[in-house]
Amino acid sequence: MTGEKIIFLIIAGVTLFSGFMVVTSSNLVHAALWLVAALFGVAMVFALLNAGFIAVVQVVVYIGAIAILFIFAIMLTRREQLDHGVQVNKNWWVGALVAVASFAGLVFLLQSFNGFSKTALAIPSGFDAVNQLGDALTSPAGYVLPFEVASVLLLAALVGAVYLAFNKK
Amino acid sequence: MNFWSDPLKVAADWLTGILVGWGMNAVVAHILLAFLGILMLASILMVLDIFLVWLERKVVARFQDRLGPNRVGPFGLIQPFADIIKLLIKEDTTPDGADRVVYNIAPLLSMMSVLILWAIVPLAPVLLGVDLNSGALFLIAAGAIGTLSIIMAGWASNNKFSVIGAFRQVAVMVSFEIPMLAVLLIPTIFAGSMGMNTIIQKQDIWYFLLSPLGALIFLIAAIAELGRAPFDLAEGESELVAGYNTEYSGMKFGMFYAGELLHAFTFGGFWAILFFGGYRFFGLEKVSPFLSIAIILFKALIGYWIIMWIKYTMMRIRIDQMLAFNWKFLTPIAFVLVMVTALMNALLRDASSWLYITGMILSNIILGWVSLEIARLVSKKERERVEGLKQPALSKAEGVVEAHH
Amino acid sequence: MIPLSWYLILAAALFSIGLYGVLARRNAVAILLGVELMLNAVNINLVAFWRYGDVAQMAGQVFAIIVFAVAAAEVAVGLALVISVYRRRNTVIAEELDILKW
Amino acid sequence: MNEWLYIGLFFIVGLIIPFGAIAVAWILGPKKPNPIKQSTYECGIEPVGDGWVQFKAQYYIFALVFLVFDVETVFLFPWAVKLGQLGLFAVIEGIIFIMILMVGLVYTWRKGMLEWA
Repeated sequence: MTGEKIIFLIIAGVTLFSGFMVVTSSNLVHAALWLVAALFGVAMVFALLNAGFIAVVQVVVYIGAIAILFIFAIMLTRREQLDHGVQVNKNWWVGALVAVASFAGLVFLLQSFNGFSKTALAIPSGFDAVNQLGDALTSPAGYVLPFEVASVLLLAALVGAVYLAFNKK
Repeated sequence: MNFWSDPLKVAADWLTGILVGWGMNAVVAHILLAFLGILMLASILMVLDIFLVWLERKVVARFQDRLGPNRVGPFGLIQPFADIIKLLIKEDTTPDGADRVVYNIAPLLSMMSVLILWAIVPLAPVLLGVDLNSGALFLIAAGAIGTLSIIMAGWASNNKFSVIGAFRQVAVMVSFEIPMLAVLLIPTIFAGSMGMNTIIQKQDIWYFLLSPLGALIFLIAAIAELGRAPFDLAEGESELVAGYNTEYSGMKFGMFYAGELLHAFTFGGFWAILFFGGYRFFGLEKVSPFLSIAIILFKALIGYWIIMWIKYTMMRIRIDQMLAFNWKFLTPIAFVLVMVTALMNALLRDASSWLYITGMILSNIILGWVSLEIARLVSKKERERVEGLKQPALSKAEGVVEAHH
Repeated sequence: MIPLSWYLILAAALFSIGLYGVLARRNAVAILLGVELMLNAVNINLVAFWRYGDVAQMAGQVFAIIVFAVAAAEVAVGLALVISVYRRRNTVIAEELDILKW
Repeated sequence: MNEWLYIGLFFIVGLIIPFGAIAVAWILGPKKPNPIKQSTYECGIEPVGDGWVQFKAQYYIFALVFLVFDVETVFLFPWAVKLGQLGLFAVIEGIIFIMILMVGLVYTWRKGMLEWA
């Protein structure tokens, strides 16, 4: 048991517990705050995987923007006190069964994958992930098209969301 | 390699030697020492924070033609310590119906979001903290945690003023994050890296001279991010009491207050790092790390002073004006500036450095001038429109006056 | 060193928790919270495969970034839909949005 | 990994210090709660209703526009890092990217969604 493994187990425990609280807490603002904790845990997992840029972007985009948007939306749609009612629908046990089955199935499938328990090679010295990412996102042989298409996607999302939320009948 | 030229490494080696001599694992000793070092840095920052309270009160007194604290100790220097003792022995009240856990976590997060910023501040060429290769984004990430703490504080207090204050503050903070992100691209383009230390190392000529407009936009966005005047509508006293921290008392309020002051000082430091060469000052940084620390702290203090100057000179802006100013003026300019800078950088890269600098400055000045002219034109039209609406009523009143004559 | 399997199992567990949230919650906003968890589980997988494969191949990180964009778009439109529905029907309970039955 | 260990330590210290300060204040301070002291502060008037009030939907629209711009600008950072070594082609790519972004801003503006009132 090395230090890295202990850190991983702590992070994974925090993440999964927070994720569990997201889907079970009855107060929606609490659920959103637990989501923040889970997202932060995922950011730490990224940091553990040496993907520093992705970890920071996770905090900026998810915690800084998406979680804030969720909290705003919850505050806007809470006219009656929903917090104390039943939070699950009548088919919740089917959902639980499907979730457990999907977890079991995923683990079963992954376990037959031959690289399942391989370990990572050391990162070559002088490797700069952000630089490589810049290369990949801008070179025509890389991912220029997804890069530009993502911009169009976000434009479409903005236009659609503005139209939907604020089109006065 | 002596203490004068690299104090941190000498001290760390010496202490590691002692700890390993006691039979401690080298890795554990390293982590323990890093922890203690960070604890020391954070404690120094908190002491500095106490000093900043005194400084702010003295400076604001001068701006308002008063003396400021001058009774306790020489120049009133003991005054902030007396304030802290008061905060420590105050009763800590929690309002009815407050969400206790969230209510108590919020001040911790608020302070933490400021302290972690110092992880990426390079104090000297050898005193780095961490040279993160996504440093510029780390700045925004820490700001995101601060935003979250404000929402938590406002929501958990179960107070209408707190909630409204928090939401206004957050709306402003997130809005001004966009121009800030955009102008952070500019030092990144010049230095070819997001790491704070690399940005300083590459800054043979201050980026302020290459992009004065960018530096200005960064300062404005930073003040809005801090929630200080003229962007302090969360604590519009006449309408919202004290904003999101209305229900906080004692040390928990102290954390929000101290966090704000330290945040202002920290942003002064980042302004210096990104646009004024950080710890570099005509080669003086090569003499000793101690001199570098003095230089960067001095530059940060100047930045802090400018933030204070603006705070005590300008009046508060209304929220609609503030958001309009951001989305209709600052954000478009910031993005156009990024495009112009990228283009000029690509075109003039191979030209002589004088041509490069002149081109950059000229493009900045022209862009600033054109946008100001456009803003002036639009506001003139707007004024005429508003006056046109008033016209019928006015002419009627004039008619009455004429009749009297 | 941590074997790849640990990350994959973490991602699978997070995905399943998110799936439960999507299937079982009544509130539409809570369903979207579950979707966020699922997207994050996918991201863990993408970055883990980047790290455990050829590091110089940036595909994993690029895809993770694209997933960020998709998540942002999904949240923006999804929450706008919820708010739009709330303004018309005054509810955010998914089961009560059954007007298409008739 | 190592640098993230330091960042993690910074997070821990950043939590310990304010926690310590608040804990000391909690130990030293008096604890005499009473209902009037505990009631929420509404300028000295009896509190009306609970703490939750109806919000302007405009808060949401600003958060929405912010979200889209935030994600897009984050995309630009790897581009900016690499820009010094790339030709005009990459610059044009970035400019097209920002232009598409600005279309969204102009649309929101023309729809009158950036007005507070």
